[in-house]
Amino acid sequence: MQLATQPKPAGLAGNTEFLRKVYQAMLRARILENKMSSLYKAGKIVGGVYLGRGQEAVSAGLGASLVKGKDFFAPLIRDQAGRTAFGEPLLDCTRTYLGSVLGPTRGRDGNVHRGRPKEGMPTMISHLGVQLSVVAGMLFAKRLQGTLGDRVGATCLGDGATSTGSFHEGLNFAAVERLPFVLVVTNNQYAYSTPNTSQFACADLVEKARGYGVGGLSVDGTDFLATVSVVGEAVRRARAGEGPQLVVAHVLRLSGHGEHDDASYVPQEMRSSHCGRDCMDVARTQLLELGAVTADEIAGWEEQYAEEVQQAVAQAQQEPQPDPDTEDWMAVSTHFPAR
Amino acid sequence: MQLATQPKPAGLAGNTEFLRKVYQAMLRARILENKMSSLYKAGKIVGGVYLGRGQEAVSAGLGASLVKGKDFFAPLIRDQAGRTAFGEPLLDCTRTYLGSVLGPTRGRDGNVHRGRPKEGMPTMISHLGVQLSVVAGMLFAKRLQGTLGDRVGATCLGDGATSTGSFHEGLNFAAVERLPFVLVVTNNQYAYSTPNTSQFACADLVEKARGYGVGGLSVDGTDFLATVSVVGEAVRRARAGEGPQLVVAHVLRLSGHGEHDDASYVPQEMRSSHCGRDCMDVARTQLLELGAVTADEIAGWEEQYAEEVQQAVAQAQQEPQPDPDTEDWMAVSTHFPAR
Amino acid sequence: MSVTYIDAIREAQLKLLQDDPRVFIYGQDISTFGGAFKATKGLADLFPGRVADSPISEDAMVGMAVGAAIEGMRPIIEMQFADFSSVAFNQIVNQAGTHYYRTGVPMPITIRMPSGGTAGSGPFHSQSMEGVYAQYPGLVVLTPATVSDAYHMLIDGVALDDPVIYCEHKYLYRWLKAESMAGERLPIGKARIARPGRHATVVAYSAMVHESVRAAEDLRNEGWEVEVVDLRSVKPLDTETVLESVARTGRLLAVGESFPWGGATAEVVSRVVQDGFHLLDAPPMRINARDTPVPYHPKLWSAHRPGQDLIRETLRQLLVY
Amino acid sequence: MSVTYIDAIREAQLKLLQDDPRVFIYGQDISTFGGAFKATKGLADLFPGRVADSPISEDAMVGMAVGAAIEGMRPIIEMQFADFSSVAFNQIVNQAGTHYYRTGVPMPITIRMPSGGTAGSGPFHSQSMEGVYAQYPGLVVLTPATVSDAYHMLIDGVALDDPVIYCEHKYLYRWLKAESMAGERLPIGKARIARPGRHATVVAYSAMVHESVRAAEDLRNEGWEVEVVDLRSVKPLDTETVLESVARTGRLLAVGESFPWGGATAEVVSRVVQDGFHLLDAPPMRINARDTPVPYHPKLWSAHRPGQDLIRETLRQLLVY
Ligand SMILES: Cc1ncc(C[n+]2csc(CCOP(=O)(O)OP(=O)(O)O)c2C)c(N)n1
Ligand SMILES: Cc1ncc(C[n+]2csc(CCOP(=O)(O)OP(=O)(O)O)c2C)c(N)n1
Ligand SMILES: [Mg+2]
Ligand SMILES: [Mg+2]
Repeated sequence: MQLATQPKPAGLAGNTEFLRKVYQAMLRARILENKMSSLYKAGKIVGGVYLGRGQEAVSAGLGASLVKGKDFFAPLIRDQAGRTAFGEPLLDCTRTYLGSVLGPTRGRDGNVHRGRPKEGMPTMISHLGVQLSVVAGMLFAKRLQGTLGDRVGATCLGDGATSTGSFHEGLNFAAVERLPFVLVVTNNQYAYSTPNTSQFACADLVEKARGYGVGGLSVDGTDFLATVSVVGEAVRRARAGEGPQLVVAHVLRLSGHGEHDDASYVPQEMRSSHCGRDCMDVARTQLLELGAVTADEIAGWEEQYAEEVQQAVAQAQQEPQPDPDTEDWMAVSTHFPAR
Repeated sequence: MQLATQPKPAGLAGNTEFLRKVYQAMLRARILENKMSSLYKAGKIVGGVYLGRGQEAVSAGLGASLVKGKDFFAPLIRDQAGRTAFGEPLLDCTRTYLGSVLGPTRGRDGNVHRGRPKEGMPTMISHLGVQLSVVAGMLFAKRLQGTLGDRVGATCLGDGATSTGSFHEGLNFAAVERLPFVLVVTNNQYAYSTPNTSQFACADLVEKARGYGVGGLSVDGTDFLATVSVVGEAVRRARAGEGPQLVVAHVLRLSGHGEHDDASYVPQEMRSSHCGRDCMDVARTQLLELGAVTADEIAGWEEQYAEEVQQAVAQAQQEPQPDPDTEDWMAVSTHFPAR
Repeated sequence: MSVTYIDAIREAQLKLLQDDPRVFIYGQDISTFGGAFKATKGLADLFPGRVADSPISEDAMVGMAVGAAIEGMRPIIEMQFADFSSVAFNQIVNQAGTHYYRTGVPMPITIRMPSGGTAGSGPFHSQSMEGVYAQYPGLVVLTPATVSDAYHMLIDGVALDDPVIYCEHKYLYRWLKAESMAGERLPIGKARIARPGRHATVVAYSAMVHESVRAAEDLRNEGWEVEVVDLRSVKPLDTETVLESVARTGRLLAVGESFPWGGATAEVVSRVVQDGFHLLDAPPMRINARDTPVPYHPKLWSAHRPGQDLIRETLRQLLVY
Repeated sequence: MSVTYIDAIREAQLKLLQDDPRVFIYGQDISTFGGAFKATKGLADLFPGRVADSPISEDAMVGMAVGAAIEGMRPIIEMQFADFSSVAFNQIVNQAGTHYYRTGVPMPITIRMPSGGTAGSGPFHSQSMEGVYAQYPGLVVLTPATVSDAYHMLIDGVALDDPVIYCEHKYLYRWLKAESMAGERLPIGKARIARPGRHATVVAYSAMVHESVRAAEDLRNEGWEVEVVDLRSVKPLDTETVLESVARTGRLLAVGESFPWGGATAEVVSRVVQDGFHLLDAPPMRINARDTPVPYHPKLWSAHRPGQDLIRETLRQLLVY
């Protein structure tokens, strides 16, 4: 087992296609989330808006390393980029935020509480940490069915969520069963307003890996190439039968906890420190340096994605909202004669 | 932070008084528990009987390192020896097992579910792992009151209980607050019938220490001198302000899960392996070799303790059982006009 | 040959494993050991890999079942005692219970809960949690009282596409015997007349059905014919059958083993008075356990738990009101 | 100057910290940040060390409070949302709730639960869990409806030697204002007549008191005088005041915001019919939320939650029965 390994990004640099795909997902997500933020401020969204700003590299790196239709992916609060990379349509997001009845939750739940369980993407509940065992259970099922193959199941959470009992029970279960499970912890320095110092006492959360008997990798989440490479490596190891992998990516949350929060508790020094770098900027620079994209291409993408987002918003806004009178108000699928 | 350190028992060998005290508690506990087992088989006890056979060294080593009236100690299922060493009267045990209304639980709870919360010994509930945060909370309170001093709070649990979310949340809390907290995990190879392999995936549970940012010590729990020394060292470190300490002692449970269980699932090879040694035998040999006791002394103690146990049993048996008609049936201490 | 209640549970699981490859069982000490109560004895040998031991992680056990169900399995989770499900409470009510509503994807998991009091089990190995789970939308809560129901309702419960809380009563495990498991097989959601009568209706479920039937027998000599309705499931709750019985008798006593605030007895009484107020000739009554944790000592326990004597004496009051 | 419901909660905590060195507050984001709802705003500065941030560990938060209470403190635990207390369920009901009974040592902890629905909060930030906790012995469950009660009952709750589940309603936080916090100060366990009347009794608590009072106002023009009883605490439950009201009106409607199976409305109705059957001129009625998780979309949410209109229309039926 290796702690804090950073596989050389050299291998990836050759894989221009892949890097472009990751960056595109990041960009799409950023543009989409910026739009959600504006809509929130304009009072167009009921409930909160939660952004993944600053976490796009690790999230999209994971989503792009997974194969939709085969792998499982349970995104959490700040995984718009991962969702997009995995293949979630933009409309799933805009419909859910805007309350369209045609969205995956049909207005029954909102914002990031959406998924497509039957397409390998379970829907999160708010209680942090509980999706680890769910993803592990999906893998366990496939193994029982004899169809596990080289499938991987991955999920994400934050530094704060590592303090939950569910995190512990879920990761231990995956480890005992030696499932092809990847857990990406994005340490964005804060859980809502609570800093790392009030949350855990080890030097780097990746030090937990050994105590679970799982692989551990730690990476600077603002470094696009390193991050994409490390997350990819974790997925590769899990796929290769090396058991569960814990990846810890270090970043700073570049937004409030939600758009209602100005995050004034984050000190200025931290914002201007290394971890306060925006992975989008780093990615752009790195990709340009590598010659994997041109500035014109990026500008083109930005335009295209803004247009796509605009359309997804417009469509969701035109769609019907849920109607209490036609709702079936059924919490179970069985029709019992009695209730 | 050190992993798996075994401080040399040399220092202790000089401390004959202390070693004798620990051994006496072990012996008293073994004799008491043997009696409880006989009473169970004779149908004299309602409910189960749970023994600490094979775990006396680590349990008594802990209990004897703590100071009653100052330190906190939350024993678990297999801590008769620790309770005795800490100063729990034999009668608390016999009264609880035999249902005397004069026992600390007044017949409301049984067997190992007893304590003296106001004397630094909280009472366990059955749900595993939940007492870590309770003990940490007691320490937290003393720190708030400014009377923490060099007090220590300690608790025990088994290999199986390390899989609970409560274990994780409790240990993390103690670590974040850097409390003088000692957690002794006795890995007796089984949780009821479940072997280590189905419980966790790390090589030694002490490997968890680093991930919590706490001290870690691992010891062969059948080796009396080493065990007493390591447990004492953990208590010393916590007392000295070095933060929480995790001790893992390796033994074999030398009884069934409870006396209803013949533990036939434990393979013969394991019973006859090193970890299957009885710490009582090892302690006796080591103490005789050290010249800290004589065989005659031990024989004398055995006689004396058997007599004490007999008396504690006889007394509890003569005492009144709870009477439903005089019970107040109050689950809250407040007398509300309404209910 | 006689079959016990726990035999029926084992047999049901055997049949489920045999008939449906989607079924597997997961819980503490259930594989080679066969479970704390031997409900899975021998099954791990017969179905390798499909009866598996879990770590002591109730939260993860239920989370894993949810994941497995999403992928097409029908997991049965054995809690070692119902009381320990408190640790999985969040996964049960918020993850499993809301899944169908949130996503439209059914959640066919069954959680077996060894429930209820036995002498000397104490506060944490005796609880009856049916009322806690029934409060939450999205859960089906079964409370079988007979050997036949223990068998059929487990099979039918696992066949449901919804999360099932299967409350099996530990007191009945070995005490309750029947000639065979082939009793009347009613659908889930239908109550049963456990004993016909015409002077009063007792509504009970699980172990309390037997205490109620015995109390009713006691009163027979005195000329009273008390009807006992076995609810079989507290959610769904078959108000119709209860109302029909009350229409015949004019008197209602609801009996549950759980704590006295809320719970199944309150729900039964409230439904009956709302829809059948005019049917009642006397105020409806309730019996529950006392409002303290379940005591360990058998003398306290028998006074804490409703039993034949208390039910009989309460019925006496109700009958002459 | 007007005070809101959340102001009252903050002021009560300020006073508690000032007056009693045994009091401290522990929860997520409550120190410098002042809490998700600002209930502890500024308190950490005033009382260094006594308003502390916890990791995201609800189970440990409650366990730590239990330990601190054993050592003589009076902890207040802030759950960020009542819904997340499901993770601490075991520590609350089995550790804190049973402590006094098992050991004779009182357990003075207070758990603040931001409860109830608001538009767009969805299934996991809207729950009303009073009925879940009230089922368990050993817990006191407070449900203040007014600014004055929010203030006094928090102070009185912390003074109790027993575990208190203090359900504060998020909808009332900023919407409910009063001239001052100095309303009538009733003891815990005593219900209050929120609005006097003589044609029917509505029993409600928390936010539902206000919906009920508004519904009653609607009916005034039609000549109906509906009495509204504010329970204030669902455990203990002041059956006496409810019965006295029903004795005056002859009609009962119980209203709760929680799910429809069991809960406070069932307990109220069952108690009234058991002890006051002869007082009733009509079948008692209940209103609860619907039997699904609390929906996110405001349109669904308003139809899920009981409100003024539904209460008024139900009262119309009740009044003319
Ligand atoms: C069990 C539980 N407790 C509390 C909350 C409330 N809550 C929502 S997000 C959050 C902070 C999460 O922090 P972290 O895990 O670091 O993720 P981040 O928001 O930084 O991405 C909290 C406390 C919750 N969702 N679940
Ligand atoms: C949360 C919880 N789940 C299940 C149980 C049932 N149970 C009691 S003891 C035990 C095994 C404990 O094993 P371990 O922690 O290794 O301690 P040991 O008995 O070996 O000393 C189990 C599963 C419990 N008490 N608590
Ligand atoms: Mg964070
Ligand atoms: Mg063990």
